[in-house]
Amino acid sequence: MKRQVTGLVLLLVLVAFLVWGVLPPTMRDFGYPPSDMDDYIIENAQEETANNNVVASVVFDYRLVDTLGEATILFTAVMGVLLLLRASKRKEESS
Amino acid sequence: MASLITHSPILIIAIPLAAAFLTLPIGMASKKARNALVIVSLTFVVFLVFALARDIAINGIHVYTLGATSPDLTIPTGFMVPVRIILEVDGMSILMGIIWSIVALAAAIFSLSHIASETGQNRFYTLLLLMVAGGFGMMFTGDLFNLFVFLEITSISGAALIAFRTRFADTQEGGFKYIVVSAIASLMVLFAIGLLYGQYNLLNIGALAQVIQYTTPDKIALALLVIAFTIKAGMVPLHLWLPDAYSVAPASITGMLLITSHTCMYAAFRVCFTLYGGMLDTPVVGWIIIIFGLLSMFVGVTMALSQKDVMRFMSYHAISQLGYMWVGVGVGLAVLGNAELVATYGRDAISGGIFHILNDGMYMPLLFFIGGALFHCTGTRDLTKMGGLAHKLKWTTMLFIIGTLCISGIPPLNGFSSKILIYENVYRFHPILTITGIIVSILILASFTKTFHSAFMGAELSEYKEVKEVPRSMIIAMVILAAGIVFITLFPSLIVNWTIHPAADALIDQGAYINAVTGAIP
Amino acid sequence: MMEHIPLNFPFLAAALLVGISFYIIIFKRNLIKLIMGIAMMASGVNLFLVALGYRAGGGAPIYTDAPEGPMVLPVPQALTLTSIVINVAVLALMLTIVIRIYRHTGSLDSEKSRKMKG
Amino acid sequence: MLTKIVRTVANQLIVFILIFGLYVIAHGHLTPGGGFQGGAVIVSGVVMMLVAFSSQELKKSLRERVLSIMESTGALILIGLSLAGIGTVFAYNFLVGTPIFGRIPDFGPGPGDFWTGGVVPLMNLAVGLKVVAGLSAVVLALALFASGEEVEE
Repeated sequence: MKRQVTGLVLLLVLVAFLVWGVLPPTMRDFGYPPSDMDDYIIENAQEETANNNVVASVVFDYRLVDTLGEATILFTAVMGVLLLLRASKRKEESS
Repeated sequence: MASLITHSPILIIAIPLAAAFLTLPIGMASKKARNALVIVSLTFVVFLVFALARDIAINGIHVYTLGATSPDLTIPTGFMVPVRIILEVDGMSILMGIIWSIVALAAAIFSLSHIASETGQNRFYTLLLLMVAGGFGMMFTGDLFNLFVFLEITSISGAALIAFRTRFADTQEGGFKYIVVSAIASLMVLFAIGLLYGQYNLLNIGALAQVIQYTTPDKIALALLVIAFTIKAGMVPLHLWLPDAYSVAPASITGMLLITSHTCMYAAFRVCFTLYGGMLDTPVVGWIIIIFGLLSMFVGVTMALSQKDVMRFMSYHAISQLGYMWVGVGVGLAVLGNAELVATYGRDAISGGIFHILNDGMYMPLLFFIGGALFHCTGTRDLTKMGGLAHKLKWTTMLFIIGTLCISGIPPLNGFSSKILIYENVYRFHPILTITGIIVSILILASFTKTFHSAFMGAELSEYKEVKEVPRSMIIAMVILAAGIVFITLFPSLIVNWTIHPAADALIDQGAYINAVTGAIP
Repeated sequence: MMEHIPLNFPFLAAALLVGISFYIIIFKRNLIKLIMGIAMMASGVNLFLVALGYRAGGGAPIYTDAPEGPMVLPVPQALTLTSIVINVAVLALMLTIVIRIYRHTGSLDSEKSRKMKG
Repeated sequence: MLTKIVRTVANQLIVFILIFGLYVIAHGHLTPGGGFQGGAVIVSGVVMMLVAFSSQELKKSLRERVLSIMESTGALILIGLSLAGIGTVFAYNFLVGTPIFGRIPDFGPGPGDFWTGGVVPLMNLAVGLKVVAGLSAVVLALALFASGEEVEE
């Protein structure tokens, strides 16, 4: 019971903070972002990376290491799943 | 050679990655070739880290712009802000890198015999190398989103490795807790990154630090980032997952997980000192960190006193050691706004905290490895069932004594030199901090003496008649760490001057970090 | 096409989604529900990231046969793509561990598992 | 295993899913899509086969070992392409301006030329390979585990 009350209070505080943080007086208006870096990318992606798809040029050129990391994470998860679902005894030992 | 050093920040990340991708195909063909690949690649990484450390000590911060036409072209020609991902290695990052490379090598060597009887070894080593790459990425990156990506690599591989021994139920629970906590923490980090990106349209830490305003969303982002990283590091009110996860992992992995805790702590420092820096309300944030650091010290050691499981016992001590670092660096953060106080004791308090990270990164993995060695010999983690092992395990006993003396801060070992540095400078900030630290140290010594008695001393037990000294690779791994301890003990001033003070200055001097990216002091 | 959306509704939706998922994570005892909560939280954060990149009246940032007009910001889309794949990976591993836990304890209740608390 | 109707339809449909997935992967640098998305499309086909047939039957054609090696290969190609640019800088797009995928499109909206993008199309292929192999391995392993069979080492 006590744990539930603490949890509820914590939750309400957190949600209040998040909601307060994203509403207009504190956060900027939706739809009108500052865009220095992105404008540079939109204007120069075709010339620098020879790419018509700006998102692809961000994913595979400007932020390639993020994508490499992302592919690595997928690899990690696959390795983890196969590691955890393996037989924990070797075949020759069990027979 | 020069170009090797130029490219070394990314090579240090990319070599373990490439080795990890190669491990599975090679391991299917030959076990020996796989082990050789793991050890050789990690040794090469150690070499590269030391070469890079030497370069940084001489030339200062090393930046590396990924994908640009030249490594030091941080900002595209004719533009104001960085667009590409930048790796930025300063004194603090490379100190963490040194610890991580040594512990990773030792853990890989330790694993050679520790998991020799298990199935799934190819995937184990793959995940170990991925974790190494992720840790280096977290330390070296200068980009917030990239930090998040590498944080996820370390968490996922860590969770899979914790749950490695699938035949026990508690390993699965530990792994599940770890991944749930990591997932929540990293989503909080991502939300905070969104808040910062939405306002400034920047992701680079240095460039953000230059323009940050400390508005309300910035404060929320700060809270989210610091809470997320302290959860991952295991600070006290949020530490409940840590012993459950650390105690069930294979011992070599526990040693590495401890360094990932340090790395998350490093990330929290990076956020406080470098990203927010002068903008921060330093006394408030500093005091919060100090209070929770004190709690970590105290709760960790009191919980450790009553533990019977040797790995749980050491996990709680790890929490308590983390507390020392939080306190040392927290004091530095609290006085960061006051240049005079920083010069008198702030810098030295930070140095003490950072020195303790280095020392803890040597002796705590050593102690975890010894716990693993005991488990290897006796097949149990229960201290009450052990006894008289000193007769059989000469090397292990000796190394355990070294580790014990270090962790409880007995002179002249290295644990003492960092603790005295913390005590001296923290005392001038507030005496109660030092007093608590000394009391905790005494409790640590008491609990380790008790453990030493129950595991090593006493008559030889009949059920351990057949126990032999642990395999050679385990001893080599532990001796590597012990050699690190001895080296630090013998040359403390050398270490402090060449690695610790540059690291402390790197934290204090926000301008240099920004300058390395944008080329202008704010 | 809407010119100006008041009150940051997409941001608010993202924040509320994160809040609801926090409720699930704190109060639900079933491990699968816990995982669903984390998945929802991930969706909330992804929604927030994509919403940050929206520019009023903008089209997709792809030049192939693009219509006239401004383009929305490409970087948040790339970040979201990365984040989605990361969450797939995390969920896969979580579900695997839960399956293993179920095999060991025969229960998905976090209170019934031996040491699982909080 | 489901009814004969479902199995027959699935057998026919998998071809179209494969073609669509390959299209999404190959045109990742021109249209929305790319390696991850196309890979996910193909894996949805694998899941469909898993539903239509049993996991035991699918195991015969998709071997764990082969999938693991495919995934490692994809990851190695990806990191190899990144490392290939290290003459300049790691992750440098070294194919821009060369005859292979190196044509630079005119600025502004255009019809799109397949031979553009530098290393991006190659990386899309590598990522596609990786995602297909990795996610199919995960799905298959989970399905096999549910039917009581564990993954071999």
